Amino acid sequence: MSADILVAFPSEYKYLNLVDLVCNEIIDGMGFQHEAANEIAISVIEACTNALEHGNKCCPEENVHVIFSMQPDRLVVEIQDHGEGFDFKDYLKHIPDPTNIHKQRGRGIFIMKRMMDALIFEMLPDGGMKVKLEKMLSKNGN
Amino acid sequence: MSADILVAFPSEYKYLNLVDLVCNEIIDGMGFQHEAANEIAISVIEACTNALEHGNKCCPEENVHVIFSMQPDRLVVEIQDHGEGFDFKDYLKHIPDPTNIHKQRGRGIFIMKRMMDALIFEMLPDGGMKVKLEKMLSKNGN
Amino acid sequence: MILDLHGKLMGGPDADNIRDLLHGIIDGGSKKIIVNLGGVNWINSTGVGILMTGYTTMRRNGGDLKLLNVSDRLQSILYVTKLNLIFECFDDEAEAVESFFRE
Amino acid sequence: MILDLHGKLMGGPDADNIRDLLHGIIDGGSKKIIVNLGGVNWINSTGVGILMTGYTTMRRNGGDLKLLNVSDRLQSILYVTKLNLIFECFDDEAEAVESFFRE
Ligand SMILES: Nc1ncnc2c1ncn2[C@@H]1O[C@H](COP(=O)(O)OP(=O)(O)O)[C@@H](O)[C@H]1O
Ligand SMILES: Nc1ncnc2c1ncn2[C@@H]1O[C@H](COP(=O)(O)OP(=O)(O)O)[C@@H](O)[C@H]1O
Repeated sequence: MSADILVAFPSEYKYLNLVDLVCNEIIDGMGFQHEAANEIAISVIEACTNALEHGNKCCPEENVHVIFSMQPDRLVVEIQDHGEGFDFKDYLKHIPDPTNIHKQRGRGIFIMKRMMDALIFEMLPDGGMKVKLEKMLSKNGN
Repeated sequence: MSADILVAFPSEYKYLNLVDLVCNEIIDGMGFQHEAANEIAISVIEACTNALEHGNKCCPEENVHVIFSMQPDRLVVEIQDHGEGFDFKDYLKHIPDPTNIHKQRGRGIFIMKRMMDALIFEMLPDGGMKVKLEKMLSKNGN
Repeated sequence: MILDLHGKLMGGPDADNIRDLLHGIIDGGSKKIIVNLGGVNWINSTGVGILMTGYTTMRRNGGDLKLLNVSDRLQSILYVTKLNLIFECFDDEAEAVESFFRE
Repeated sequence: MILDLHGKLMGGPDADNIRDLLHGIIDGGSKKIIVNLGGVNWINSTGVGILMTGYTTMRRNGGDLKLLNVSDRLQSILYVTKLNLIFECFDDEAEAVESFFRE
Protein backbone atom coordinates (compact mmCIF):
# COMPACT_ATOMS: atom_id res chain seq x y z
CA MET A 1 0.00 0.00 0.00
CA SER A 2 1.27 3.43 -0.85
CA ALA A 3 -0.05 6.91 -0.25
CA ASP A 4 0.59 9.40 -3.01
CA ILE A 5 0.90 13.12 -2.83
CA LEU A 6 0.92 15.09 -6.06
CA VAL A 7 2.23 18.61 -6.54
CA ALA A 8 2.15 20.39 -9.91
CA PHE A 9 3.65 23.84 -10.43
CA PRO A 10 4.49 26.23 -13.29
CA SER A 11 8.04 26.07 -14.66
CA GLU A 12 9.52 28.94 -12.68
CA TYR A 13 12.41 28.82 -10.23
CA LYS A 14 10.44 30.59 -7.54
CA TYR A 15 8.20 27.57 -6.99
CA LEU A 16 11.10 25.24 -6.15
CA ASN A 17 10.84 26.52 -2.61
CA LEU A 18 7.34 25.17 -2.35
CA VAL A 19 8.37 21.73 -3.58
CA ASP A 20 11.16 21.79 -1.04
CA LEU A 21 8.68 22.53 1.76
CA VAL A 22 6.37 19.70 0.74
CA CYS A 23 9.28 17.34 0.27
CA ASN A 24 10.69 18.07 3.72
CA GLU A 25 7.30 17.62 5.35
CA ILE A 26 6.89 14.21 3.69
CA ILE A 27 10.41 13.10 4.51
CA ASP A 28 9.94 14.08 8.15
CA GLY A 29 6.62 12.28 8.33
CA MET A 30 8.20 9.08 7.04
CA GLY A 31 10.96 9.21 9.62
CA PHE A 32 14.03 9.55 7.43
CA GLN A 33 17.04 10.62 9.39
CA HIS A 34 18.86 13.88 8.91
CA GLU A 35 21.43 12.85 6.31
CA ALA A 36 19.06 10.77 4.18
CA ALA A 37 16.49 13.56 4.43
CA ASN A 38 19.02 16.04 3.11
CA GLU A 39 19.96 13.74 0.25
CA ILE A 40 16.35 13.27 -0.82
CA ALA A 41 15.52 16.97 -0.68
CA ILE A 42 18.64 17.89 -2.64
CA SER A 43 17.93 15.27 -5.31
CA VAL A 44 14.25 16.16 -5.71
CA ILE A 45 15.19 19.79 -6.21
CA GLU A 46 17.88 18.86 -8.76
CA ALA A 47 15.36 16.80 -10.73
CA CYS A 48 12.76 19.58 -10.56
CA THR A 49 15.31 22.17 -11.68
CA ASN A 50 16.17 20.01 -14.68
CA ALA A 51 12.50 19.42 -15.48
CA LEU A 52 11.67 23.11 -15.50
CA GLU A 53 14.89 24.25 -17.21
CA HIS A 54 15.81 21.54 -19.71
CA GLY A 55 12.41 19.87 -20.01
CA ASN A 56 9.93 22.74 -20.01
CA LYS A 57 12.45 25.43 -21.06
CA CYS A 58 11.26 27.65 -18.21
CA CYS A 59 7.93 28.11 -19.96
CA PRO A 60 5.52 29.13 -17.19
CA GLU A 61 2.57 27.63 -19.06
CA GLU A 62 4.13 24.17 -18.75
CA ASN A 63 3.78 22.43 -15.41
CA VAL A 64 6.21 20.17 -13.62
CA HIS A 65 4.45 17.24 -11.91
CA VAL A 66 5.92 15.70 -8.79
CA ILE A 67 4.43 12.56 -7.27
CA PHE A 68 5.62 11.50 -3.85
CA SER A 69 4.75 7.87 -3.25
CA MET A 70 5.13 6.95 0.40
CA GLN A 71 5.68 3.21 0.64
CA PRO A 72 6.27 1.25 3.83
CA ASP A 73 9.95 0.64 3.07
CA ARG A 74 10.82 3.54 0.77
CA LEU A 75 9.98 6.88 -0.75
CA VAL A 76 9.58 7.01 -4.53
CA VAL A 77 9.45 10.42 -6.17
CA GLU A 78 8.53 10.87 -9.83
CA ILE A 79 9.24 14.16 -11.56
CA GLN A 80 7.61 14.74 -14.94
CA ASP A 81 8.05 17.45 -17.52
CA HIS A 82 6.65 18.04 -21.03
CA GLY A 83 9.98 18.25 -22.84
CA GLU A 84 11.72 16.06 -25.38
CA GLY A 85 14.06 14.40 -22.94
CA PHE A 86 17.69 13.70 -23.78
CA ASP A 87 19.97 10.78 -24.51
CA PHE A 88 20.13 9.67 -20.90
CA LYS A 89 21.39 6.16 -21.67
CA ASP A 90 24.51 7.60 -23.18
CA TYR A 91 24.78 10.32 -20.55
CA LEU A 92 24.63 7.85 -17.66
CA LYS A 93 27.58 5.94 -19.19
CA HIS A 94 29.79 9.02 -19.19
CA ILE A 95 28.75 11.25 -16.33
CA PRO A 96 31.26 14.10 -16.29
CA ASP A 97 33.64 14.50 -13.38
CA PRO A 98 31.97 17.02 -11.06
CA THR A 99 35.28 18.22 -9.66
CA ASN A 100 36.12 19.79 -13.01
CA ILE A 101 36.62 23.28 -11.67
CA HIS A 102 35.97 25.12 -14.90
CA LYS A 103 32.37 24.03 -15.33
CA GLN A 104 29.49 25.89 -13.79
CA ARG A 105 26.90 23.26 -14.67
CA GLY A 106 26.52 19.52 -15.08
CA ARG A 107 26.55 18.24 -11.52
CA GLY A 108 22.83 17.55 -11.02
CA ILE A 109 22.56 14.01 -12.35
CA PHE A 110 25.82 13.00 -10.68
CA ILE A 111 24.48 14.22 -7.36
CA MET A 112 21.15 12.39 -7.73
CA LYS A 113 22.91 9.19 -8.68
CA ARG A 114 25.18 9.36 -5.66
CA MET A 115 22.54 10.40 -3.15
CA MET A 116 19.62 8.16 -4.08
CA ASP A 117 19.22 4.36 -4.06
CA ALA A 118 17.74 4.42 -7.55
CA LEU A 119 17.61 6.94 -10.38
CA ILE A 120 15.57 5.93 -13.42
CA PHE A 121 14.87 8.00 -16.53
CA GLU A 122 11.92 7.22 -18.75
CA MET A 123 10.27 8.76 -21.80
CA LEU A 124 6.52 9.08 -21.34
CA PRO A 125 4.27 7.56 -24.04
CA ASP A 126 2.30 10.83 -24.32
CA GLY A 127 5.46 12.95 -24.57
CA GLY A 128 7.60 14.41 -21.84
CA MET A 129 10.14 12.83 -19.55
CA LYS A 130 9.92 11.18 -16.16
CA VAL A 131 12.70 10.90 -13.60
CA LYS A 132 12.13 8.42 -10.82
CA LEU A 133 14.05 8.70 -7.56
CA GLU A 134 14.01 6.08 -4.83
CA LYS A 135 15.32 6.11 -1.29
CA MET A 136 14.98 3.17 1.10
CA LEU A 137 14.02 3.61 4.72
CA SER A 138 16.68 1.65 6.53
CA LYS A 139 15.46 -0.47 9.41
CA ASN A 140 16.87 1.88 12.02
CA GLY A 141 14.90 4.68 10.43
CA ASN A 142 17.70 6.23 8.37
CA MET B 1 -2.97 35.33 -16.76
CA SER B 2 -2.94 32.99 -13.83
CA ALA B 3 -0.41 30.56 -12.45
CA ASP B 4 -1.83 27.38 -10.99
CA ILE B 5 -0.44 25.13 -8.33
CA LEU B 6 -2.07 21.77 -7.76
CA VAL B 7 -1.80 19.63 -4.65
CA ALA B 8 -3.54 16.27 -4.31
CA PHE B 9 -3.44 14.22 -1.13
CA PRO B 10 -5.08 11.12 0.42
CA SER B 11 -8.12 11.74 2.62
CA GLU B 12 -6.38 11.68 5.98
CA TYR B 13 -6.24 14.45 8.57
CA LYS B 14 -2.47 14.23 8.85
CA TYR B 15 -1.99 15.72 5.39
CA LEU B 16 -3.87 18.92 6.20
CA ASN B 17 -0.63 20.23 7.60
CA LEU B 18 0.99 19.95 4.22
CA VAL B 19 -1.82 21.84 2.50
CA ASP B 20 -1.48 24.51 5.14
CA LEU B 21 2.25 24.85 4.43
CA VAL B 22 1.69 25.17 0.69
CA CYS B 23 -1.18 27.57 1.19
CA ASN B 24 0.85 29.84 3.46
CA GLU B 25 3.76 29.86 1.03
CA ILE B 26 1.46 30.90 -1.82
CA ILE B 27 -0.33 33.53 0.24
CA ASP B 28 2.99 35.02 1.32
CA GLY B 29 4.28 35.05 -2.24
CA MET B 30 1.21 36.96 -3.41
CA GLY B 31 1.64 39.60 -0.75
CA PHE B 32 -1.57 39.17 1.26
CA GLN B 33 -1.38 40.88 4.59
CA HIS B 34 -1.50 39.10 7.90
CA GLU B 35 -5.24 39.13 8.56
CA ALA B 36 -6.27 38.23 5.03
CA ALA B 37 -3.59 35.53 4.98
CA ASN B 38 -5.02 34.02 8.15
CA GLU B 39 -8.53 34.09 6.75
CA ILE B 40 -7.49 32.32 3.54
CA ALA B 41 -5.50 29.64 5.34
CA ILE B 42 -8.33 28.97 7.80
CA SER B 43 -10.90 28.73 4.99
CA VAL B 44 -8.81 26.46 2.79
CA ILE B 45 -8.32 24.09 5.70
CA GLU B 46 -12.03 24.12 6.51
CA ALA B 47 -12.87 23.26 2.92
CA CYS B 48 -10.23 20.51 2.82
CA THR B 49 -11.48 19.07 6.11
CA ASN B 50 -15.01 18.91 4.70
CA ALA B 51 -13.78 17.35 1.46
CA LEU B 52 -11.91 14.57 3.22
CA GLU B 53 -14.52 13.98 5.93
CA HIS B 54 -17.91 14.53 4.34
CA GLY B 55 -16.90 14.13 0.68
CA ASN B 56 -14.41 11.27 0.71
CA LYS B 57 -15.56 9.79 4.05
CA CYS B 58 -11.94 9.66 5.25
CA CYS B 59 -11.19 6.94 2.69
CA PRO B 60 -7.42 7.12 2.18
CA GLU B 61 -7.73 5.77 -1.36
CA GLU B 62 -9.70 8.87 -2.38
CA ASN B 63 -7.71 12.02 -3.00
CA VAL B 64 -8.62 15.60 -2.28
CA HIS B 65 -7.51 17.97 -5.06
CA VAL B 66 -6.63 21.55 -4.30
CA ILE B 67 -5.88 24.03 -7.07
CA PHE B 68 -4.44 27.40 -6.13
CA SER B 69 -4.92 29.83 -8.97
CA MET B 70 -2.79 32.93 -8.48
CA GLN B 71 -4.37 35.77 -10.41
CA PRO B 72 -3.10 39.33 -10.55
CA ASP B 73 -5.94 40.69 -8.42
CA ARG B 74 -7.00 37.64 -6.41
CA LEU B 75 -6.36 34.12 -5.23
CA VAL B 76 -8.87 31.46 -6.25
CA VAL B 77 -8.70 28.09 -4.52
CA GLU B 78 -10.71 25.10 -5.71
CA ILE B 79 -11.11 22.08 -3.45
CA GLN B 80 -12.48 18.91 -5.02
CA ASP B 81 -13.58 15.61 -3.52
CA HIS B 82 -15.16 12.44 -4.93
CA GLY B 83 -18.26 12.44 -2.75
CA GLU B 84 -21.94 12.94 -3.44
CA GLY B 85 -22.08 16.52 -2.26
CA PHE B 86 -24.99 17.85 -0.24
CA ASP B 87 -27.90 20.20 -0.60
CA PHE B 88 -25.77 23.32 -0.40
CA LYS B 89 -28.38 25.65 -1.90
CA ASP B 90 -30.68 24.93 0.98
CA TYR B 91 -27.85 24.91 3.51
CA LEU B 92 -26.61 28.35 2.44
CA LYS B 93 -30.09 29.78 3.03
CA HIS B 94 -30.15 28.60 6.64
CA ILE B 95 -26.60 28.55 7.92
CA PRO B 96 -26.88 27.67 11.61
CA ASP B 97 -25.91 30.20 14.23
CA PRO B 98 -22.31 29.38 15.16
CA THR B 99 -22.66 30.75 18.66
CA ASN B 100 -25.02 27.91 19.53
CA ILE B 101 -22.97 26.63 22.42
CA HIS B 102 -24.29 23.10 22.41
CA LYS B 103 -23.01 22.15 18.99
CA GLN B 104 -19.55 20.76 18.43
CA ARG B 105 -19.75 20.95 14.64
CA GLY B 106 -21.26 23.00 11.84
CA ARG B 107 -19.16 26.16 11.85
CA GLY B 108 -16.97 25.48 8.79
CA ILE B 109 -19.16 26.87 6.03
CA PHE B 110 -20.14 29.85 8.14
CA ILE B 111 -16.47 30.66 8.68
CA MET B 112 -15.58 30.35 4.98
CA LYS B 113 -18.51 32.53 3.99
CA ARG B 114 -17.48 35.25 6.43
CA MET B 115 -13.76 35.13 5.73
CA MET B 116 -13.67 34.89 1.93
CA ASP B 117 -14.90 37.25 -0.79
CA ALA B 118 -16.64 34.42 -2.60
CA LEU B 119 -17.68 30.88 -1.69
CA ILE B 120 -19.17 28.81 -4.50
CA PHE B 121 -20.28 25.17 -4.37
CA GLU B 122 -20.58 23.13 -7.52
CA MET B 123 -21.33 19.51 -8.41
CA LEU B 124 -18.77 18.12 -10.85
CA PRO B 125 -20.10 16.52 -14.06
CA ASP B 126 -17.95 13.42 -13.46
CA GLY B 127 -19.09 13.11 -9.83
CA GLY B 128 -17.68 14.72 -6.75
CA MET B 129 -18.01 18.20 -5.40
CA LYS B 130 -16.03 21.39 -5.88
CA VAL B 131 -15.79 24.28 -3.47
CA LYS B 132 -14.38 27.49 -4.87
CA LEU B 133 -12.96 30.14 -2.56
CA GLU B 134 -11.91 33.60 -3.68
CA LYS B 135 -10.03 36.35 -1.92
CA MET B 136 -9.22 39.70 -3.53
CA LEU B 137 -5.85 41.34 -3.16
CA SER B 138 -6.77 44.84 -2.03
CA LYS B 139 -4.79 47.67 -3.62
CA ASN B 140 -2.78 48.29 -0.49
CA GLY B 141 -1.81 44.64 -0.48
CA ASN B 142 -4.26 43.43 2.16
CA MET C 1 -6.24 22.91 37.09
CA ILE C 2 -4.27 23.70 33.94
CA LEU C 3 -4.58 21.41 30.95
CA ASP C 4 -1.67 21.75 28.51
CA LEU C 5 -2.64 20.72 25.02
CA HIS C 6 -0.06 19.99 22.34
CA GLY C 7 0.04 19.36 18.60
CA LYS C 8 -3.09 19.47 16.51
CA LEU C 9 -6.65 20.14 17.56
CA MET C 10 -8.90 19.23 14.69
CA GLY C 11 -11.43 16.49 15.23
CA GLY C 12 -11.10 12.83 14.46
CA PRO C 13 -9.45 11.11 17.41
CA ASP C 14 -8.53 14.42 19.07
CA ALA C 15 -12.16 15.07 19.95
CA ASP C 16 -12.46 11.83 21.90
CA ASN C 17 -9.14 12.26 23.69
CA ILE C 18 -10.04 15.67 24.97
CA ARG C 19 -13.54 14.64 26.02
CA ASP C 20 -11.95 11.82 28.03
CA LEU C 21 -9.41 14.20 29.57
CA LEU C 22 -12.12 16.62 30.65
CA HIS C 23 -14.30 13.92 32.12
CA GLY C 24 -11.27 12.62 33.98
CA ILE C 25 -10.75 16.08 35.45
CA ILE C 26 -14.39 16.42 36.48
CA ASP C 27 -14.38 12.96 38.04
CA GLY C 28 -11.24 13.96 39.91
CA GLY C 29 -13.22 16.79 41.52
CA SER C 30 -11.77 19.80 39.68
CA LYS C 31 -14.26 22.34 38.40
CA LYS C 32 -12.07 25.16 37.20
CA ILE C 33 -9.98 24.47 34.19
CA ILE C 34 -7.57 26.54 32.14
CA VAL C 35 -6.78 25.08 28.73
CA ASN C 36 -3.28 26.13 27.73
CA LEU C 37 -3.16 26.17 23.93
CA GLY C 38 0.44 27.39 23.76
CA GLY C 39 1.58 24.02 22.43
CA VAL C 40 -1.20 23.68 19.87
CA ASN C 41 0.29 24.54 16.50
CA TRP C 42 -2.79 23.72 14.50
CA ILE C 43 -6.51 24.21 14.94
CA ASN C 44 -9.66 24.29 12.79
CA SER C 45 -13.35 24.82 13.40
CA THR C 46 -13.79 21.27 14.65
CA GLY C 47 -11.02 21.92 17.18
CA VAL C 48 -12.92 25.01 18.29
CA GLY C 49 -16.01 22.83 18.55
CA ILE C 50 -14.13 20.46 20.83
CA LEU C 51 -13.24 23.36 23.13
CA MET C 52 -16.87 24.46 23.01
CA THR C 53 -18.08 21.02 24.04
CA GLY C 54 -15.52 21.07 26.83
CA TYR C 55 -16.83 24.42 27.97
CA THR C 56 -20.42 23.17 27.94
CA THR C 57 -19.43 20.06 29.87
CA MET C 58 -17.68 22.09 32.56
CA ARG C 59 -20.56 24.56 32.91
CA ARG C 60 -23.10 21.76 33.18
CA ASN C 61 -21.06 20.37 36.04
CA GLY C 62 -20.92 23.70 37.82
CA GLY C 63 -17.40 24.49 36.63
CA ASP C 64 -15.77 26.77 34.10
CA LEU C 65 -13.25 26.57 31.26
CA LYS C 66 -10.98 29.40 30.14
CA LEU C 67 -8.35 29.62 27.42
CA LEU C 68 -4.69 30.50 27.73
CA ASN C 69 -2.28 31.43 24.91
CA VAL C 70 -4.73 31.70 22.04
CA SER C 71 -2.98 31.86 18.66
CA ASP C 72 -3.77 34.48 16.05
CA ARG C 73 -5.54 31.95 13.94
CA LEU C 74 -7.75 30.70 16.76
CA GLN C 75 -8.47 34.31 17.68
CA SER C 76 -9.77 34.90 14.13
CA ILE C 77 -11.99 31.83 14.29
CA LEU C 78 -13.38 32.78 17.71
CA TYR C 79 -14.03 36.31 16.54
CA VAL C 80 -15.88 35.36 13.36
CA THR C 81 -17.99 32.74 15.13
CA LYS C 82 -18.63 35.16 18.00
CA LEU C 83 -17.35 32.54 20.40
CA ASN C 84 -15.00 35.22 21.73
CA LEU C 85 -18.09 36.37 23.67
CA ILE C 86 -18.21 32.99 25.38
CA PHE C 87 -14.60 32.09 26.04
CA GLU C 88 -12.48 34.09 28.43
CA CYS C 89 -8.98 34.23 26.95
CA PHE C 90 -5.69 35.06 28.67
CA ASP C 91 -2.10 35.52 27.59
CA ASP C 92 -0.75 35.22 31.09
CA GLU C 93 -1.09 32.13 33.25
CA ALA C 94 -1.08 34.01 36.56
CA GLU C 95 -3.87 36.28 35.37
CA ALA C 96 -5.93 33.33 34.20
CA VAL C 97 -5.57 31.60 37.58
CA GLU C 98 -6.31 34.79 39.45
CA SER C 99 -9.50 35.36 37.45
CA PHE C 100 -11.00 32.24 39.01
CA PHE C 101 -10.44 33.58 42.52
CA ARG C 102 -11.87 36.98 41.77
CA GLU C 103 -15.27 35.59 40.87
CA MET D 1 36.54 41.56 1.49
CA ILE D 2 33.46 39.78 2.77
CA LEU D 3 30.55 39.25 0.42
CA ASP D 4 27.28 38.57 2.25
CA LEU D 5 24.85 36.63 0.10
CA HIS D 6 21.18 36.37 0.94
CA GLY D 7 18.14 34.44 -0.22
CA LYS D 8 18.41 31.82 -2.92
CA LEU D 9 21.43 30.68 -4.88
CA MET D 10 20.21 28.58 -7.76
CA GLY D 11 20.94 29.74 -11.26
CA GLY D 12 18.78 31.82 -13.51
CA PRO D 13 19.31 35.50 -12.75
CA ASP D 14 21.31 34.71 -9.57
CA ALA D 15 24.24 33.47 -11.63
CA ASP D 16 24.56 36.76 -13.51
CA ASN D 17 24.17 38.89 -10.40
CA ILE D 18 26.96 37.11 -8.60
CA ARG D 19 29.26 37.14 -11.60
CA ASP D 20 28.76 40.91 -11.78
CA LEU D 21 29.38 41.29 -8.06
CA LEU D 22 32.64 39.37 -8.26
CA HIS D 23 33.86 41.28 -11.27
CA GLY D 24 33.03 44.48 -9.44
CA ILE D 25 35.17 43.34 -6.52
CA ILE D 26 38.10 42.40 -8.76
CA ASP D 27 37.85 45.71 -10.62
CA GLY D 28 37.86 47.43 -7.25
CA GLY D 29 41.25 45.88 -6.55
CA SER D 30 40.28 43.22 -3.97
CA LYS D 31 41.74 39.77 -4.49
CA LYS D 32 40.75 37.95 -1.35
CA ILE D 33 37.13 37.26 -0.90
CA ILE D 34 35.10 35.49 1.74
CA VAL D 35 31.60 34.55 0.64
CA ASN D 36 29.33 34.54 3.67
CA LEU D 37 26.50 32.11 2.96
CA GLY D 38 24.85 32.56 6.35
CA GLY D 39 21.92 34.38 4.75
CA VAL D 40 21.46 31.89 1.92
CA ASN D 41 18.49 29.72 2.81
CA TRP D 42 18.42 27.81 -0.42
CA ILE D 43 21.01 26.34 -2.77
CA ASN D 44 21.22 23.71 -5.50
CA SER D 45 23.95 22.34 -7.77
CA THR D 46 23.71 25.34 -10.06
CA GLY D 47 24.28 27.58 -7.05
CA VAL D 48 27.36 25.54 -6.23
CA GLY D 49 28.43 25.95 -9.85
CA ILE D 50 28.11 29.71 -9.46
CA LEU D 51 30.43 29.62 -6.46
CA MET D 52 32.79 27.42 -8.45
CA THR D 53 32.86 29.92 -11.31
CA GLY D 54 33.50 32.66 -8.79
CA TYR D 55 36.38 30.67 -7.36
CA THR D 56 37.88 30.13 -10.80
CA THR D 57 37.51 33.81 -11.65
CA MET D 58 39.30 34.86 -8.46
CA ARG D 59 42.12 32.37 -8.93
CA ARG D 60 42.63 33.41 -12.52
CA ASN D 61 43.03 36.95 -11.28
CA GLY D 62 45.57 35.95 -8.66
CA GLY D 63 43.06 36.00 -5.84
CA ASP D 64 41.19 33.48 -3.73
CA LEU D 65 37.64 32.74 -2.62
CA LYS D 66 36.67 31.02 0.62
CA LEU D 67 33.30 30.10 2.10
CA LEU D 68 31.82 31.11 5.43
CA ASN D 69 28.77 29.59 7.17
CA VAL D 70 28.15 26.64 4.91
CA SER D 71 24.75 25.01 5.54
CA ASP D 72 24.31 21.30 6.05
CA ARG D 73 22.76 20.94 2.67
CA LEU D 74 25.57 22.74 0.87
CA GLN D 75 28.04 20.68 2.85
CA SER D 76 26.42 17.50 1.49
CA ILE D 77 26.57 18.79 -2.08
CA LEU D 78 30.22 19.83 -1.74
CA TYR D 79 31.10 16.49 -0.22
CA VAL D 80 29.42 14.35 -2.87
CA THR D 81 30.88 16.41 -5.73
CA LYS D 82 34.30 16.43 -4.03
CA LEU D 83 34.31 20.21 -4.22
CA ASN D 84 35.03 20.19 -0.49
CA LEU D 85 38.61 19.51 -1.62
CA ILE D 86 38.62 22.79 -3.47
CA PHE D 87 36.72 25.19 -1.25
CA GLU D 88 38.09 26.24 2.12
CA CYS D 89 35.12 26.51 4.47
CA PHE D 90 34.86 28.32 7.80
CA ASP D 91 32.24 28.68 10.51
CA ASP D 92 33.94 31.65 12.08
CA GLU D 93 34.50 34.95 10.33
CA ALA D 94 37.64 35.86 12.28
CA GLU D 95 39.22 32.52 11.41
CA ALA D 96 38.36 32.96 7.74
CA VAL D 97 39.94 36.40 7.65
CA GLU D 98 42.99 35.22 9.56
CA SER D 99 43.52 32.34 7.12
CA PHE D 100 44.27 34.84 4.36
CA PHE D 101 47.02 36.42 6.42
CA ARG D 102 48.61 33.13 7.36
CA GLU D 103 49.31 32.20 3.76
N1 LIG E 1 14.40 16.81 -17.70
C1 LIG E 1 15.34 16.93 -18.65
N2 LIG E 1 14.97 17.15 -19.93
C2 LIG E 1 15.89 17.28 -20.92
N3 LIG E 1 17.23 17.19 -20.70
C3 LIG E 1 17.67 16.98 -19.44
C4 LIG E 1 16.75 16.82 -18.37
N4 LIG E 1 17.48 16.59 -17.25
C5 LIG E 1 18.77 16.62 -17.61
N5 LIG E 1 18.92 16.85 -18.94
C6 LIG E 1 20.18 16.94 -19.70
O1 LIG E 1 21.23 16.39 -18.93
C7 LIG E 1 22.27 17.37 -18.74
C8 LIG E 1 22.94 17.18 -17.38
O2 LIG E 1 22.06 17.53 -16.34
P1 LIG E 1 22.64 17.88 -14.91
O3 LIG E 1 23.64 16.87 -14.52
O4 LIG E 1 21.49 18.06 -13.98
O5 LIG E 1 23.41 19.26 -15.08
P2 LIG E 1 22.90 20.70 -15.51
O6 LIG E 1 21.42 20.73 -15.34
O7 LIG E 1 23.61 21.63 -14.59
O8 LIG E 1 23.33 20.86 -16.94
C9 LIG E 1 21.59 18.70 -18.93
O9 LIG E 1 22.49 19.70 -19.32
C10 LIG E 1 20.56 18.38 -19.99
O10 LIG E 1 21.13 18.42 -21.26
N1 LIG F 1 -17.45 18.41 0.68
C1 LIG F 1 -18.65 18.08 1.24
N2 LIG F 1 -19.31 16.97 0.83
C2 LIG F 1 -20.49 16.62 1.37
N3 LIG F 1 -21.09 17.33 2.34
C3 LIG F 1 -20.51 18.45 2.80
C4 LIG F 1 -19.26 18.89 2.27
N4 LIG F 1 -18.92 20.04 2.90
C5 LIG F 1 -19.91 20.29 3.78
N5 LIG F 1 -20.87 19.34 3.74
C6 LIG F 1 -22.11 19.28 4.55
O1 LIG F 1 -22.33 20.57 5.14
C7 LIG F 1 -22.40 20.45 6.57
C8 LIG F 1 -21.84 21.69 7.24
O2 LIG F 1 -20.44 21.80 7.06
P1 LIG F 1 -19.56 22.70 8.01
O3 LIG F 1 -20.25 24.02 8.19
O4 LIG F 1 -18.18 22.74 7.48
O5 LIG F 1 -19.61 21.99 9.42
P2 LIG F 1 -19.08 20.56 9.88
O6 LIG F 1 -18.12 20.07 8.86
O7 LIG F 1 -18.43 20.80 11.20
O8 LIG F 1 -20.31 19.70 9.97
C9 LIG F 1 -21.65 19.19 6.89
O9 LIG F 1 -22.06 18.61 8.11
C10 LIG F 1 -21.98 18.30 5.70
O10 LIG F 1 -23.23 17.69 5.87
